[in-house]
Amino acid sequence: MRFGTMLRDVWGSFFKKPVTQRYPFERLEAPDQYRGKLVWTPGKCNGCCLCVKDCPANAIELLTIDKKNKQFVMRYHADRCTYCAQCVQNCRLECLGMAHDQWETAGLKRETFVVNYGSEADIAIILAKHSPTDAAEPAASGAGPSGGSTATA
Amino acid sequence: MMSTDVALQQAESLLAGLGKGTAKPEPNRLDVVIEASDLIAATTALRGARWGYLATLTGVDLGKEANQIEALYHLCEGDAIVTLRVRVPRAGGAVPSVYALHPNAMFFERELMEMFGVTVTGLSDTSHFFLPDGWPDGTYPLLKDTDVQAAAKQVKGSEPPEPGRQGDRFIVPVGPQHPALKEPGHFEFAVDGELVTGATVRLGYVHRGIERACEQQNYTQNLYLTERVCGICSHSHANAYVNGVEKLAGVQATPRAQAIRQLVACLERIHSHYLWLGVAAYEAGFETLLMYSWRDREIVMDVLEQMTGNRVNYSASVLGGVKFDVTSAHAQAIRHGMDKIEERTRHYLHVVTSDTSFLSRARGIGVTSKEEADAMGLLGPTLRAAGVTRDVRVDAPYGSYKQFPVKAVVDSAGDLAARFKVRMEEALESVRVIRTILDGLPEGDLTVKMPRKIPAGETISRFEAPRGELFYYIKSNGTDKPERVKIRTPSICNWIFVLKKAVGAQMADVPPLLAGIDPCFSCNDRTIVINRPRHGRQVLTWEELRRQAITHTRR
Amino acid sequence: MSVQADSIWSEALEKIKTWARVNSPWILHYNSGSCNGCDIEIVATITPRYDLERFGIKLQGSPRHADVLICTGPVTLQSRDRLKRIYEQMPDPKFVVAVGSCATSGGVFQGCYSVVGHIDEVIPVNAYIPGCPPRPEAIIDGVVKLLTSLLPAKAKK
Amino acid sequence: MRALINLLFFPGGLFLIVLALAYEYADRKVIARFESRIGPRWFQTLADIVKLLVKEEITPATAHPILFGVLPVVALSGALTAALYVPLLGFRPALSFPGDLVVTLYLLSLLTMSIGIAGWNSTSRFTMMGATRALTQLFSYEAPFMLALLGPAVVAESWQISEIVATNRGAWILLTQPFGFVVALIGLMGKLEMPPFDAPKAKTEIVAGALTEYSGRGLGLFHLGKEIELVVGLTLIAALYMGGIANPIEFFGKTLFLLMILCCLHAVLTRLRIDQTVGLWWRYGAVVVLAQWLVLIAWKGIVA
Repeated sequence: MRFGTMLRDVWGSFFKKPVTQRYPFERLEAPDQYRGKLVWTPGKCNGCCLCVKDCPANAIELLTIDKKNKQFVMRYHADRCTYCAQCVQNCRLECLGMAHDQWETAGLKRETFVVNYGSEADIAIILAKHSPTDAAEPAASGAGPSGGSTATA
Repeated sequence: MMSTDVALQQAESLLAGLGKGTAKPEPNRLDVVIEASDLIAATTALRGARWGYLATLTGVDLGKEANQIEALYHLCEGDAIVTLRVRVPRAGGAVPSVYALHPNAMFFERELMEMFGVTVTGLSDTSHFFLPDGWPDGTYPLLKDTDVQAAAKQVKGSEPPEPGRQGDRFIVPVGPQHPALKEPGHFEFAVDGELVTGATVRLGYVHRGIERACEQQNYTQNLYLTERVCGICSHSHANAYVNGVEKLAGVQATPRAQAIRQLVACLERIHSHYLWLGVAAYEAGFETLLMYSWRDREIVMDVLEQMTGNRVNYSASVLGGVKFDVTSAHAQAIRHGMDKIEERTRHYLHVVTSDTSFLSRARGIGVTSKEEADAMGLLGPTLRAAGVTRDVRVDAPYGSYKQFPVKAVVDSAGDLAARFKVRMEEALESVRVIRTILDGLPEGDLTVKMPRKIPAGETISRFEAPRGELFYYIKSNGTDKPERVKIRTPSICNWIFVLKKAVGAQMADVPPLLAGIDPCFSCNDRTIVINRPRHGRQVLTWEELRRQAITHTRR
Repeated sequence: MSVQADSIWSEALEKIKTWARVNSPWILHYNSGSCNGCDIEIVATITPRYDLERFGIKLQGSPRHADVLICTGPVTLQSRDRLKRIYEQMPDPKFVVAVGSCATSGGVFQGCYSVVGHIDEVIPVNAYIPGCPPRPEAIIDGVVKLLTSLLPAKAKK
Repeated sequence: MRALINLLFFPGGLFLIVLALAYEYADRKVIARFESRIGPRWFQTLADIVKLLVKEEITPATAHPILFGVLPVVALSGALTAALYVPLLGFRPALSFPGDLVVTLYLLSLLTMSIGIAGWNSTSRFTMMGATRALTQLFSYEAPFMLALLGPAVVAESWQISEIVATNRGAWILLTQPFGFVVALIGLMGKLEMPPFDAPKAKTEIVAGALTEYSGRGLGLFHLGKEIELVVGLTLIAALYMGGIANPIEFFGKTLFLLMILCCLHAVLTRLRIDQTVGLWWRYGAVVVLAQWLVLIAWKGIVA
């Protein structure tokens, strides 16, 4: 039965530099396999929607402008996404990836989390088609648990 | 431990007269169809011969045409599983309660009642188990045809009862928000001065309706839903689910994938035990140990983040394999981390077993004997700290546990100090197994082609999570959506033990006692009302309680 | 003259008040149904490697002592009223930070029957930190963003 | 006029509050460094107090409103007046009369008494248990702590602090009465409810003990009272047991050394249950001090 077994630890770290990472002032890189924000490169996508079908949180919507010459806009809800990378695993054409350096995604308003990927022209068309209010919370087409995410009032 | 076939034959002989028909769907499983009236006789026969423990009770809705609900009583002994199948009509079916034989049956029966509408006769408490207080009566969420969203809309505010002074009992609420609880659960301790005379718990604060959601999503989406049943043992839930679905689809993951899964499972056990060491010491008031054990836990978290891409929900497994590969750089980082962890774990083992001030708060708290622990159906390190060697990785090795065997860690003291010791030794054992896996990592690719539609069938998948045995029952119907997914988590069986030991303890010892079983509320979101020991309602007379308290403090 | 003097005095007082509130935000943690992945990351921010005490942040037990409510989980029906009750017990000025995808949008549990969805359906939320779970640094980044948003407009860096 | 300055500025109000904040900062910083953390910034304790003072104050419906508001003020004034009799910074104490040692001790326990009543007054479950624990702990450490502090007074044959300090100039009572010193130090930890004696405000059992219902101004004043009590306690033990305090450097040296010992015990020990603390005090604390007193009186009888 010893007294104060943590004494050596406690005195040791009193004289050593603390292990604290001074985060906002010195920023350590996340490992390169870290699953941060989803990034979509429109180049090779053929609109198969396999990623949308298997997303557990219906965070991705592929809005097709015209299927023949592969014009798509992907609307990505960063706040619904659970960063599990199942879509990256499903996509055989490797046009989805997870950015390992984008993880400081905190925001003060919910609207800032909806991101539209695609060429400017396509995005303009999509935003014009959907009225701005609808753009924030459209009913997702993915196979959500109750056939469509709960469209918030 | 007798071999599986011997156990199954013994069970078959015990149930000879009662069963209407037996079947062996898998080499280690025996199904016996029995009448509701013979249920008590069957369980008494098995319990009399001390055959195994009641793992769980699963309800399955056989649909509108069959107009029947099937209640499956799963009993496990080592690798052998006996399932007693009882069919009851869909409306107004009744099943006798086996609570007297298996104390933990009480939770499963109340769940059956609440989710399927099967009345269980002889059950003393029938208040809501999972569901929120205001849930409309008569709607049973797990029946196929119930419109759950409409029922959810009807749930109005559940104004919590003001726990005033009930008679002479002074109620101390440890509410859903309390610094001792990292997760919401509502406890009410009837306190007399510092002595706890009664304890009730209402847990359903984390009930999200996962089993119902599993039936509406395809198998791939369910993988990530089951992984988020509990954040600390996420890999265990995902793996138990994946093992079950792969068994149903008749697909075998490649040896390298299975070895990587076991590697991540062992890393998760270390991080979970270090997390628990800090939180349990903090409950007892030893903040320095929290700071130091969580500082050292960061080593394992960095290794996991570097290898899998996320610190907590690794999403390592995919149906049919693993997502990432363990490169030599990862292996090097793991070995370096494990050396540091081993050295620190030995130090914490020394602190936990010899520090006078710590032991004054840990020794002799919630003492339980081997028979009492076994009778109450305890699971995991809490059970092994009482002397019963029951570990699914040893009894029924799955995946790559055959190539990289694990030794079960057992202690006999049965009190809180023993639980600290068992968990630290399990962390050391995990470090040893990780090194053997890294040395013998088999070559081969990572994933195997997996059909999207799983052929019809049902299976049971057991997995040893850091807190105890995890029990998954999955039934498929040939489509890409499962028919039924039953999740039974280890913490639920340990609740009855905590509340039984809380009665008569000091109020200051209750938080460490709660933390002692490493409860994972989100794992079980169950609730029980138990302020009387197992054999019926026992009102402790004041004299009895005083004697119990004096003997308790004199030790 | 006095009117002008008063405004200087009240402005100076206002500056001191904001300085004090920004530099000593005491937090209260409530898990309204989360899988406790985010909760262990919140506790990790208090342990030596991330150490929120260097921002003056202390984890408090009672809502009476707290300024910032850090809330996780998709608000199950059972904990909806307790969340509202805790929010009302906190003295003004109070802020709410929603940590994790479940708190921000319901995450994987969208559409489950006993889940309300996201926290701002129950109480007003000031900052959202998506992630499943967000890294401890991401939580610190969210709290820092909330605190800098409280600084008077011109002094914001 | 000089008394007003004494009261408001120098050894009294303003200077003492700054000193108390500095000592609380030193306490939290040392504890953080023991846990290899960076710990708070230098102006942290000031920011805490100012924030608490400007925060909205909620009075529970079931509590007696006037009593609820007055108790923090009583606590703070108890601690402030106790500081007038203590040789802060090595200078002569502001007020001094024969028998002021006993008065200082009772003024310090006035603070614990008001916390107990505050806990009883705000009728929530946790504050009720916190109050009973605070008062039980008060009755357990008060007697041994008092006896331990009266040891040097017997050696100097006077009950007046300035008198004791003068006669014991340079004589380290610490060496001749080691048990008295240890009991006094641990008694101070009990009075300040520092771990391992923080059962009355055990966070994981009864939320914040007696102060659970207090927010804003009330909480701030209680905090301030506790910190001033820390400073007064440290100076008292340093003055009586460690050969008096001649100048500010000696004052800071000795008190910070004592603070280091307290923090070391705080970091290494687990919180004791309330029955264990009471048991510890009455089984060991009181017996040791009484034994030392017998030796002292016998020695006084023979030699003097």
